[in-house]
Amino acid sequence: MDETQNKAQGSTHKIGIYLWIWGLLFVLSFCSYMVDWFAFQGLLRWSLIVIFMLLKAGLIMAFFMHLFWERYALVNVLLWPMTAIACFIVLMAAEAQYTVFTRAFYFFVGG
Amino acid sequence: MHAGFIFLAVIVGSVLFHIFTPWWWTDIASNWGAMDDTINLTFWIGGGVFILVCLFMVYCVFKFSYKEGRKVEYKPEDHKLEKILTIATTIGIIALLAPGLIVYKNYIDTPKNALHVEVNAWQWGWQYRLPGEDGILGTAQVAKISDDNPFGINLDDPNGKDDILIQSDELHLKTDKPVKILLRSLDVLHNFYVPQFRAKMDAIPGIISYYWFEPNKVGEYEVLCAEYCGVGHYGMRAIVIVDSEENYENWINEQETFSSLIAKQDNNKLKTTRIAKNNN
Amino acid sequence: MSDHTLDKLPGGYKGMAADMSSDQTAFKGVQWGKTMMWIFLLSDTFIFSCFLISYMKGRASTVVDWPNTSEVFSLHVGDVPVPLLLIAIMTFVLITSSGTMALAVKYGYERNRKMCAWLILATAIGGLTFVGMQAFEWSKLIHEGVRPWENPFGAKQFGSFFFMITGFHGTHVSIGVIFLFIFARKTFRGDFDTGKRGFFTTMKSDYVAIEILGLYWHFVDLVWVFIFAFFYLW
Amino acid sequence: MPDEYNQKNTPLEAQSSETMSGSSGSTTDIDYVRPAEVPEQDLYHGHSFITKWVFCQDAKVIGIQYFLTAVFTGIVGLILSWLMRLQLGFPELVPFITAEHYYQFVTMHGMIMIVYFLTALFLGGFGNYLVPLMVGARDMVFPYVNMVSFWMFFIAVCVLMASFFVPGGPTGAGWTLYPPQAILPGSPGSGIGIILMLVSLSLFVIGFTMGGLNYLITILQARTRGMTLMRMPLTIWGIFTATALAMLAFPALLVSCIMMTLDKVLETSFFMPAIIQAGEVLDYGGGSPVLFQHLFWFFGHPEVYIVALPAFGIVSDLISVHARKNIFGYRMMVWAIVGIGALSFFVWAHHMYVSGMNPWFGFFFATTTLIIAVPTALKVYNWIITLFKANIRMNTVMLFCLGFIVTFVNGGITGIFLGNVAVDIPLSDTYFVIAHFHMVMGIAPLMVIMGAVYHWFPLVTGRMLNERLGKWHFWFTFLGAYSIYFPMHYLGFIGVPRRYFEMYDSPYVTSATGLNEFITVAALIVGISQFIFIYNIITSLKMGKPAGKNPWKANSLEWLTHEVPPTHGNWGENLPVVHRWPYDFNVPGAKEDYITQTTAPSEVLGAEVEKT
Repeated sequence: MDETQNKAQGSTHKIGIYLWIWGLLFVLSFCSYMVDWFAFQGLLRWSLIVIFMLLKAGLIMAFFMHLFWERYALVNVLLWPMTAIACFIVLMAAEAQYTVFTRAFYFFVGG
Repeated sequence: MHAGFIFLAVIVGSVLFHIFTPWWWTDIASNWGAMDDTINLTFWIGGGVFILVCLFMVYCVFKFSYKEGRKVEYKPEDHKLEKILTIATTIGIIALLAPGLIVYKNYIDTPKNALHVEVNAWQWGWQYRLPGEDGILGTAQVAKISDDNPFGINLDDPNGKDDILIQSDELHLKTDKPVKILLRSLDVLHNFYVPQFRAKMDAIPGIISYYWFEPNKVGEYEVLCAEYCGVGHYGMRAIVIVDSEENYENWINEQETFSSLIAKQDNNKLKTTRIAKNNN
Repeated sequence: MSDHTLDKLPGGYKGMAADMSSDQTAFKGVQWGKTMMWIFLLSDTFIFSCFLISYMKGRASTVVDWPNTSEVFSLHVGDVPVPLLLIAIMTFVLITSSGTMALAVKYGYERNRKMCAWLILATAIGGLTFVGMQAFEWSKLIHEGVRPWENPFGAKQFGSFFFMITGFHGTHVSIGVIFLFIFARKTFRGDFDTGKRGFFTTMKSDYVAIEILGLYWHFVDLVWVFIFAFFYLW
Repeated sequence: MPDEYNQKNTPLEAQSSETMSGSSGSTTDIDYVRPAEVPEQDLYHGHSFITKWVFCQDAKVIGIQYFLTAVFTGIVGLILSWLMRLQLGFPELVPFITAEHYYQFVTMHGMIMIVYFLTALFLGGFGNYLVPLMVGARDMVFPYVNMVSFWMFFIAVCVLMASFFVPGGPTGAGWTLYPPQAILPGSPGSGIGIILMLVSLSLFVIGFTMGGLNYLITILQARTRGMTLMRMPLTIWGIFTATALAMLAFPALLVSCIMMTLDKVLETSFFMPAIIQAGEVLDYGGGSPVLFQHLFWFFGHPEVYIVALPAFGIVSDLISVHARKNIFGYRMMVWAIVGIGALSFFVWAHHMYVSGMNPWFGFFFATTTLIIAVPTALKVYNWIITLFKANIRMNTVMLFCLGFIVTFVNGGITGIFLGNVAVDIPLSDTYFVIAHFHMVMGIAPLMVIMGAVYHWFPLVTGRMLNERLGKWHFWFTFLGAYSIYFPMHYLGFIGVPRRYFEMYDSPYVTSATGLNEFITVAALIVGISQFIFIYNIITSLKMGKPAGKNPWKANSLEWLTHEVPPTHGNWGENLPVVHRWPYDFNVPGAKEDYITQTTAPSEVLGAEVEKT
């Protein structure tokens, strides 16, 4: 690849933004650790964990992996396939519920 | 040209084969006539499309075979035609899908009055468990299976005591009475399939699967395992006998319940200890 | 295509439509190697997703109790058990190394060879620390009797999924660490400035390679975020 | 050019939308194509025999290597199918076919044909050879990785073949490898055989990922000047989408292979619930066999389209070239390919209607499955409409295309039976399923492969295949294969279950004995007739009629190289510049019945080409 192409990528970003994101990631990690420390339970625990996780993942992808500055063509190609995963997750959650129901009912509870 | 004739012959041959085939459905012996109807519907619509598409193709072969200097149409797209075809196909697909879904809804909703029958499948054979007087099957676990407890019934479950155990591959069913088949596998995947009943479902170790049907023709039917389960798969057959009410009662009264099995075994143990004592 | 032109391209979805209907490249200004890494990571995301989905299915359908992770993974400081202490430290180490990697990429593009190389080395050491702590955690659990096939604290699947998922992630980290060390050496030597040809591929070295490695490293961190949330905190 | 991007679109549109009457500006203007974005590719030219033919980095040689290896495994698969058919048609005729062996043949035949033969042949073989040529690149973007990809595949094949010779033989768990039986002693080859199978599949996935990245990025980022996505031949669209599917579907296979290997080797319980086998409680507990099925089909269904989409693409090109007419509804064809590909990730559990999964899934998957039927049907319509008012050369290539249409429509329609959940219940796990998928993803893609070989053989070798032998080959293959699988549906209607070593004495099944014998004879004939093909290829290599440049008068770039067969680097000094789609056949006002993709608008001023 030639020089000009590197420079295209070479339009680098200010160091401040990396340090900010870095700091935020530490804070978020600390927060999610605190979720366990304070032993939150139930839906609250769930939603906090997932929110912090998605925020962290989003920050890493957007800034450390430069996805925020990439063109939409690349971003869309990378993110749309996740719908298949989302579908898989939802269906497997339903499947697990069904499995655990038949197990509990026919192996233990009955009636 | 001859190619067109051969393709035509293939299509005509397919239709003729269908008309004269001696190989067709076994006579249905359950309530799932609706499944046959959806198949027939799919068959006629699908078969029609197949014949039309192929005839059109053959027509093109006859009509437009290569000739130097033939005038050829240059029309990359025809939005109107494409739209018509899309809509027509979509309608056709909906017409096929909707009845299928309705039948399926029926298939997964077991009637309340269905008789529960647990089918136990293993490599390579079958046994059955029917609820006793209380109409409820006791809970059971694979890990609890032993010589004394061939179905792994939980001993502390009162529902299990009067369960009727059939340690043979012959199952009797009452005619015109819905049955819910509960499938339990002790080792690998199996499938309790009677072609005449149309319905089938896999037995999976670790969970209980089910399906239901209503046998409506007295007779003897062969059960085939329809999910590959190892070397003995092809030999994993059983018999279902659909009885009239009277015969069914006679049969079921002859069967052993779980509590009588336990009693018999206790008796046997007692005897063996006594013999052992006498011998000493 | 010069940076000048890239800036002038229409952005947003309009730009996407234009890019997709243009000739030559669909992702304007994205080098081949970088595209490859992105698509590879997409594929790898599916691998980890399948692992985590299996874990979800396995955990949610077992009727045996799942062990309480904050107890299983606690460390004793003095006599006080601190839940997930080691895991928390590992998380911080990995994020630290991700930050140094991001800076390394930045200095690489600025042709700051020394700074870039030191930051890559720092990243590598961070990764190595992570792998070391993971090895410690494994040996601790094994010592307590957890095995892939059994688990004294509850459901069998706990041990199986733990060793499989962290093992697969750890393999990714280890591969990353190896490449980080190689790249640190290459940067110190100035391969990316001189365009030295690769030993295997015979292709010219380029600073883009550091960004590509960076993508991989951030991805490893990204996966850890999910594992941390789903395996340890849930 | 200070602002190339904005200027780029205008001249292109001007050039193509207006029917080139010559009045719309000067010739230089209408021929304008944006300058190159990406510098010339740096290629490694091998000099020794080893770097030129063995560890070669030229995609064309790699493609041929893939092709030959895949054909070798295909022949193994063919022989296995003979042995199976012999047992089914004439039980006990061949004494060494025991039940164990029969199930091993079934398993290996399925796995070889689907993964190691069709996938490798379409993507590894045709993909490698055609992708750089058709998009106008000098080579794949990462030639070295591409080379490693082939050798990984080669090792995977070696491991697979090695399993025939280990104690206990290859796995006999059915190609779906469903646990628990795949790793329990009740199935043949449940010891080393299954482990080798899982290792081989994992290696295949790794190797394929390397190749797949190459195909995708070559198509996305290394097209030549003027080659927009919507000017790519449908072959490339098919290969592209199939590869994208593979990149996202193979992970699920890899994961299930890893987990099953652990279940086997370390006795973990991912897929293994509490099991009592031969009176003995095993050490497993709590796992879920259905999970494996979900993972497997999350891979398995896209896999069907990984095989089918390249076939769709290639057949579209073959039909268009040999019917001397543009493919009808090109854009719809592209969107259909992409749409089928995307939807294929949402339909997997239609393979599991009777698997005991959550019964409510049936509604979801029946609906998504039948939605796929719409774009698929549109593709069929477009193929036959392309034939309408065309000028059809009835040569071997076209015969194979027509054979494809017949078998594909037949198999596609039986697919609607099986996708519709209530209809599937009586038919699943019977011979109807066997007939369906052999018709739709066995015979139909094979027709395309053979047609494609007749089509591109002149490009690869510079010589034509023998047309007379080709026609014999076609009729034997097509009529034979059709008479195997068409009647087989009726076995399924009777209710004959699949994977039965013997049908003995079932009262209603014995009536099918005659049919089974007939099918076996037909299968043997079809198999043997493939040797006509092989003979044709071998003799034509030396004695075939020299093809010369572009013998079919096709438009796409692969025929427009400087040298035929193309050499390393594909193009001479300069890369080709593309001005139009590859389907400008019989354009009104043009002098000849085809306009190649590189023909500049100013050269065909009188032709009324449509905008592409």
